[in-house]
Amino acid sequence: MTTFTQTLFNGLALGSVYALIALGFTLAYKASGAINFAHGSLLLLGGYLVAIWHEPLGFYLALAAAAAGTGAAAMLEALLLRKVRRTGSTVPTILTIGVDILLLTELARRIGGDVLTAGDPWGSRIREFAGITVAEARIYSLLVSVLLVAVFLAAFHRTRWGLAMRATAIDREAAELMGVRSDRLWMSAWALAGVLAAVAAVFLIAFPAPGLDRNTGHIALAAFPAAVLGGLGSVGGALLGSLVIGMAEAAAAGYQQQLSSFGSGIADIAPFVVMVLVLIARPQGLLGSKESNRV
Amino acid sequence: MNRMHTRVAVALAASVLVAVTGCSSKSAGPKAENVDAAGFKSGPGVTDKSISLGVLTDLSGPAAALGKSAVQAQQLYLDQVNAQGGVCGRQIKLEVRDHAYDVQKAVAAYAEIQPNVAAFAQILGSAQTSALVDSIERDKVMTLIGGNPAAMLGHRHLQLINPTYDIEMINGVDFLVTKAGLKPGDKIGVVFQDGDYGSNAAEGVRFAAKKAGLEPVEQTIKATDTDMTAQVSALRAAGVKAITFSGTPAQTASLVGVAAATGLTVPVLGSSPSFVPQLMATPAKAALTKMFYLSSGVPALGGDEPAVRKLVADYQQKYPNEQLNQAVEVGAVNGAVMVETLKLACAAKDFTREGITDALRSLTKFTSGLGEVQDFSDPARVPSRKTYVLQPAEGVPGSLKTVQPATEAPGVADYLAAKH
Amino acid sequence: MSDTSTTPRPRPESAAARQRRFGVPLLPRRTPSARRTALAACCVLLLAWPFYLSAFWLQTGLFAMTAVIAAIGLNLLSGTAGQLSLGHAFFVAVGAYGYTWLAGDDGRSGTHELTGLGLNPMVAFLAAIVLAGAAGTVFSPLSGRLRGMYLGVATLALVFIGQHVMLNASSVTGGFNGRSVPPMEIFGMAFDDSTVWMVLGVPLGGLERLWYFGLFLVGVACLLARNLLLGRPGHALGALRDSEVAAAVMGVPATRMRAAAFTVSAMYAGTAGALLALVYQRIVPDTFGLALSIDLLAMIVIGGLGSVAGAVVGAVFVSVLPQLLTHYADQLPLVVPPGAGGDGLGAAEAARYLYGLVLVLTLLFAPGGLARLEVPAPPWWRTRRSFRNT
Amino acid sequence: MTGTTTIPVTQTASTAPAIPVLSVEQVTVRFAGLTALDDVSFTVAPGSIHALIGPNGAGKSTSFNVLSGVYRATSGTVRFGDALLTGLMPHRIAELGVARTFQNIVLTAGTVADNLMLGRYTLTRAGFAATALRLPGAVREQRRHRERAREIAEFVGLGARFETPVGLLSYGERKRVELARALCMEPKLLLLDEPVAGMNTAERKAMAHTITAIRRALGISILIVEHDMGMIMRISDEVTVLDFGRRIGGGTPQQVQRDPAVIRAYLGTGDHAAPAANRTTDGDGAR
Amino acid sequence: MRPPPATAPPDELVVDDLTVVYGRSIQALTSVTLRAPVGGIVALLGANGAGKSTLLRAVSGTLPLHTGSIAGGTIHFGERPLTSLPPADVVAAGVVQVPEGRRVFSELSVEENLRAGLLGTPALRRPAARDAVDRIFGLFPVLAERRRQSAGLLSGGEQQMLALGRALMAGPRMLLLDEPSLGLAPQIVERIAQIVRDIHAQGTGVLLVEQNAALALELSDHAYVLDVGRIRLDGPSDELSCSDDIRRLYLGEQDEEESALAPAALPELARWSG
Repeated sequence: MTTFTQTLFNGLALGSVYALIALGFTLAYKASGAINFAHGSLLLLGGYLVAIWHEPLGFYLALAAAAAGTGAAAMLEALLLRKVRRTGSTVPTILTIGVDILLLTELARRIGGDVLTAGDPWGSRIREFAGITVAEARIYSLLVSVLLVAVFLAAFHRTRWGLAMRATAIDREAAELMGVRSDRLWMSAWALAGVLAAVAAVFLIAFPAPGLDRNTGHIALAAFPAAVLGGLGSVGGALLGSLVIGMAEAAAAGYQQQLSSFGSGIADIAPFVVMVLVLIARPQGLLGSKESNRV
Repeated sequence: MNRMHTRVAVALAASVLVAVTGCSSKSAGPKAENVDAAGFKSGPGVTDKSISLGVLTDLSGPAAALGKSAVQAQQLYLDQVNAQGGVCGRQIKLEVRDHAYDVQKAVAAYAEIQPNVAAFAQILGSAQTSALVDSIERDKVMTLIGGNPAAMLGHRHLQLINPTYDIEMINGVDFLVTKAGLKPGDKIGVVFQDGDYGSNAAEGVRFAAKKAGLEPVEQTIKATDTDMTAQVSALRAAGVKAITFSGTPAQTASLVGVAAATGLTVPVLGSSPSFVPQLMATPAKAALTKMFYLSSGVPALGGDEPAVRKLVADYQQKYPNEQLNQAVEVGAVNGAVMVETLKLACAAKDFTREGITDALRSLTKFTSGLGEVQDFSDPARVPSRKTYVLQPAEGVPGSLKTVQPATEAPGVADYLAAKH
Repeated sequence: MSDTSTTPRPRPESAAARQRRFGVPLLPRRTPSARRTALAACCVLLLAWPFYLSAFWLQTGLFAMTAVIAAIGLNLLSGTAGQLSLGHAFFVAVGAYGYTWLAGDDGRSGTHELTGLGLNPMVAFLAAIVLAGAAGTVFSPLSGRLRGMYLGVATLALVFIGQHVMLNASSVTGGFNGRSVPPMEIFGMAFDDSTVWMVLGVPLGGLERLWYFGLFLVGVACLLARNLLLGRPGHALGALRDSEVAAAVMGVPATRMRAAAFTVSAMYAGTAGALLALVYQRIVPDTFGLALSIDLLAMIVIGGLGSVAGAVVGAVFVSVLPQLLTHYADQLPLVVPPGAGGDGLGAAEAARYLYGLVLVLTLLFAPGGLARLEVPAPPWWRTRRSFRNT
Repeated sequence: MTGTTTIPVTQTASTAPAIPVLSVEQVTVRFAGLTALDDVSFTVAPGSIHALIGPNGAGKSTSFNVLSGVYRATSGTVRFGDALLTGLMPHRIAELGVARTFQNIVLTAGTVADNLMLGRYTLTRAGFAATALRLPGAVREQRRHRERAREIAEFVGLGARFETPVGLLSYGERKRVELARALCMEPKLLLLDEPVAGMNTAERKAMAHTITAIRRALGISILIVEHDMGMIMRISDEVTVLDFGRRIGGGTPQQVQRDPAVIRAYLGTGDHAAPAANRTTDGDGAR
Repeated sequence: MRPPPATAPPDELVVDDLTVVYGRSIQALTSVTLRAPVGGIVALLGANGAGKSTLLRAVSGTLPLHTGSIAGGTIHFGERPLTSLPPADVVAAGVVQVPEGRRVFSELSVEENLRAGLLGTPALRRPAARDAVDRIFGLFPVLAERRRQSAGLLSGGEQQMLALGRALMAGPRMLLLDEPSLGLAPQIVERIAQIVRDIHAQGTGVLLVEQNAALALELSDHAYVLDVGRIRLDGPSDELSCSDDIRRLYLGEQDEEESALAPAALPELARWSG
């Protein structure tokens, strides 16, 4: 039972951080029609900026600055993608791979073999409840993620910006005819994706994780299956998918003894196995809308 | 008409082909071994003035920090030897290639420099070495490797230095039994990474635990895991009295940090690759200095051994901006093994590939002052069985101090006997 | 006029018609003889290569050949059928391990017991290709039903699941430490260095012979791909890419065609994998990671989607560029020779930067060859929404 | 009706393989909140040219999409001879000999020949292996069908453009490629969606000629959606009028032209119906 | 340096010598000149594919979305050049288009759709925005009843009203209507026609693109007829509706000499014999 509770919490905490990543990923996809393979690098950039700025600026200021920096970097990337928008979605997608290589090479070179810390205020404090042990940072990550997602959803559904986003996503041309500057709007979506990545990065490098190293960005790979199994381009799908992936990964880790017949390291591929199973049953993803024609 | 053109083209191509191959540079055949006037036999990479050694390492990939330290330390050692006239009157040169921990790059780099080197002074990376094992044996080029998995034993031209990971752990568990006062029936946590390094270490722990009557509680982790909370809770629930750990340094920080924070303050013994000084800059520092021990084939850089102190001083002088880590010692030892081997080959007047391997295999009591005596005569046997136990410490070079000198646990002999 | 419909008419391909066809210059084209000369020169160069170059360059060339074969296959999928795959590293692995397992013998690698079928290497090579195709077919519930980008992300799963299998199925793969690859053997002659052929006074070892084997494979791969593109499947796949609806009403079964394209593409990857195994002589799971998949995709995009030549150019470029850079690193400005210490830019890093930069710049400034993967959505699609409401 | 080309040439049809009757029975298509087709029935007699007319958005294109399997009917059936088309996938319907063109040109990148060879898809058999290996059967098949594709290209006036990339063609020519591609399927039923939309007068004439020539030569059924009343009235044997998703009239062109319900719905309503009605009646009758 | 002629009406949409191409080669409009004063309703007629929607796209700035671009000519609204401006700037200039096929945001509610009509104007305070919405509801009471319903569930006529209302939210000076009668029942068409008259009466200029010539000519003061990308005819609507020319152009020309079109050059086609 403890294992179950622990697994449940771990899955929630993990899923909530994935949600921040997958949400940014989905926004960028909606905006540019491209899968952003550089999302992991943006995440790494966010974490790196917090790590190098927290000493002079203090944690919160550093986080704000890093979020701004990552948002700006994401916007730069979106600017590049805009140039090739007309070619469809594949060329922009490959372009993000190029951006990822450049960004990752530079960051890896700067980080080297170091393990950097974010200087977050939670330290290595631990809470115990319901028989399980939980790092305080994890609780905050869950709270902050839920809060951010809630704020995002509220903005998405209640503000002019959100209305413009939703309208543009439904029918870009009609929205432009209403005077929406869809390019600027989508740049803001990318910026937001960058900001969310920076926040996610902080939680990914906070205790109990050891800190930021050059591989931290790899975690964004889990956001791909999350976004896809939820239904690529669906905000709700990204959130649901993140939760599913977080749970699947936590369960695979928590019950590794029971799963040992599948070979060791099953947790590594749990997200992908879940994704494949979901897609076989529902090719459009959990919340994705089915194409209207049946060809 | 078209057909005619094609025929002419083919005929032309054929004649050009014959013409160009006639003057092929390869016509002389592969660089043969040759014997000079003094009766000195030499092979690839050896001239009257110099001996070229290959290094395939990671200078820009995930293991760059270690790769860089090792290469620099090796270079430092060879510089000193060269300054004293080199070996056999020949300067020793390193031909370094960066494979960035990529197998294909490693294979390509090997093909590039293999024909021009007498031996490989270092190849870093298990996957990279695994991919090259057959080529190394085929090319009969003596090679020292960076990692210590037991799977790499048994190849005539391939040599690892210091005890393998399983031996490290048998010695380490012995230390834990004393340190934590483990009694038969106690539980010991075994956290290890999937892959040859971790499973090799786990094998050692299992043996040692059985011998000491301990019950192992195993937890597998993957290379990309960074959060050890799940593992720690499982171990805490099982009530372990000590933990062995074989993973990456970042995972060490998480494991020890979480264990300390959750009150699981038991000694944690890590395999040699599980610590880097950079961890001392993380919040896990306090827990590390309190709970963590490292099993290592080389003494701590913060130790008092004269050879260690000299190495530290020289290294810091040459690379003042570089952080010291244990790979510095490994690099220096590799350099020393290489030089000793070449000296023996010199004495035998045989700098051919086989001659160099023979020289290595005749090196039965090698010591550099950085670690224990090594015996390289049998490729299938670990060169040494003694390991040090180190502990993270602040303010010393490499952030490690030695807490137990080189020791061989009683179980090691049995273990090796059982294996062979 | 209606009576004429039953009387035989003169053959349409009259001299006049041909005149009309060739008389209209459509695109600037090199003259056939210039093309032939260039091709012949290329052949001479490729055939003479082993007589001159060291093992390193031969190996580099062979890596490029494997890349060419895999890229041609991926291009059939992405360039022609408009489907994206990030899972091709998996099929390369199936080909590589398939060959090794089929041709290999039982034995040991490190601590692992190995199994093998000990087939004739030539048979094993062909069987490995079939095996990769079968692996592609197994994925058809997804490859047939998912489109473009969606499929791209779904195929990521193949790479990771594949890695998992490679590490765990150690009796076949040798696990982490990998497995030695039995040399190719044709008509009883092994492609290893146990025998050396002397041709024109030049010794031809295993690698040299493998070079010619690779050239042969590349030639066959190009030819088959070209035939496919010019034939019935090529037309169907192109239609599927440009408009699924149009393709369907022309009688093209979309799901089956997409799955078939995926399978063929997987067979190409499998061929590349089996050749790659022969080049490596020992394969480890690390070789077949996501990076390989991404490189393959980059190759076909840089080279230009949809054409066999594009795949060849892109593959050679992406696989040879890093080697060249590393090899001549010391001559490059700003690049510090390896092991020199300090914080200078290493050759491997320089190669990464350049690779990324080339990728970005190619796409930004020369998407011309790339546009064929996705022509702008046809009007029918764009107006579907309004269409539906009418 | 001054033209002579409107007379059906039935004698050619008699030698043809049996052309089945297309019967659309009570077809209804609903999208979310919208009924695109409401209980529509009509029959296309074998070898006839049947026009489907109605104002924009009346449901003509939806009918085509149901007939070709792109949309699924909510209820009702479509039969083509013995075959039930409703419920079949588009490629199955194509295999039964139903070909269509698109209102907005939908061509594949490549040459005219490439597009026409796509039209031969259902008639050819060569699979991946046979094509890749250039097995004799596949080569022969391709050569034979390419010949036929060229014949068809010449028939629609694209003989000189056979090897031209479609991207270089004019709008009118690309419309013709669409038609030729559909003809390449050797259909029994040809669905033409606004074949002359956007064409100039000369091109319209040529297209009208081609359509009648197709029927004359092949004896197949042609269902045509078009706004060009003049052309419709001239070439078609029967007309079905849709409005707001419903069938509001039908019959011979002459009958339809006189049907007040049709005039009202198609050409306007209430007080502005009058000029439109006048125009149509004299537009077709008197001219 | 000549000052603009003082006599020029300040608010008039002027399209001058406009040429539009799609992609690299397809010319959709050739030297089109057209004037639509704010004080009137101008109709643009033409068959499918004649280039009517292209003209509206050119004015609204949405050509790039369709890989089109202006190859020559200018578009002004009063003094203000609109040539190749992005859609948002055109909206800001007071020219708003109601696209063909309504294009309401089907997943959004009716009220949200209306609010979307304000996205091109500077943000309003909440009460002001509510007032704007209420004004439209006053105009279209049927929409007020369904303010929470999602737009996709409305009938065609209601969707058209919503599209009109959405466009009116911004208070445009010139409304571009693309086929407002498309697919609507006669009574609804009549209702829409009345609304267009009302809109015009309240001082908004209308450029009406219609296939339904009868409706368009009746509604408008002046009409232009597009044929294959060129203006073929223009004139006061009442004159045009009596002209023979428009019948010919709009309904497709009759072939006086039928034989002339039978291009004997084209070969006959034999049946395929399998």
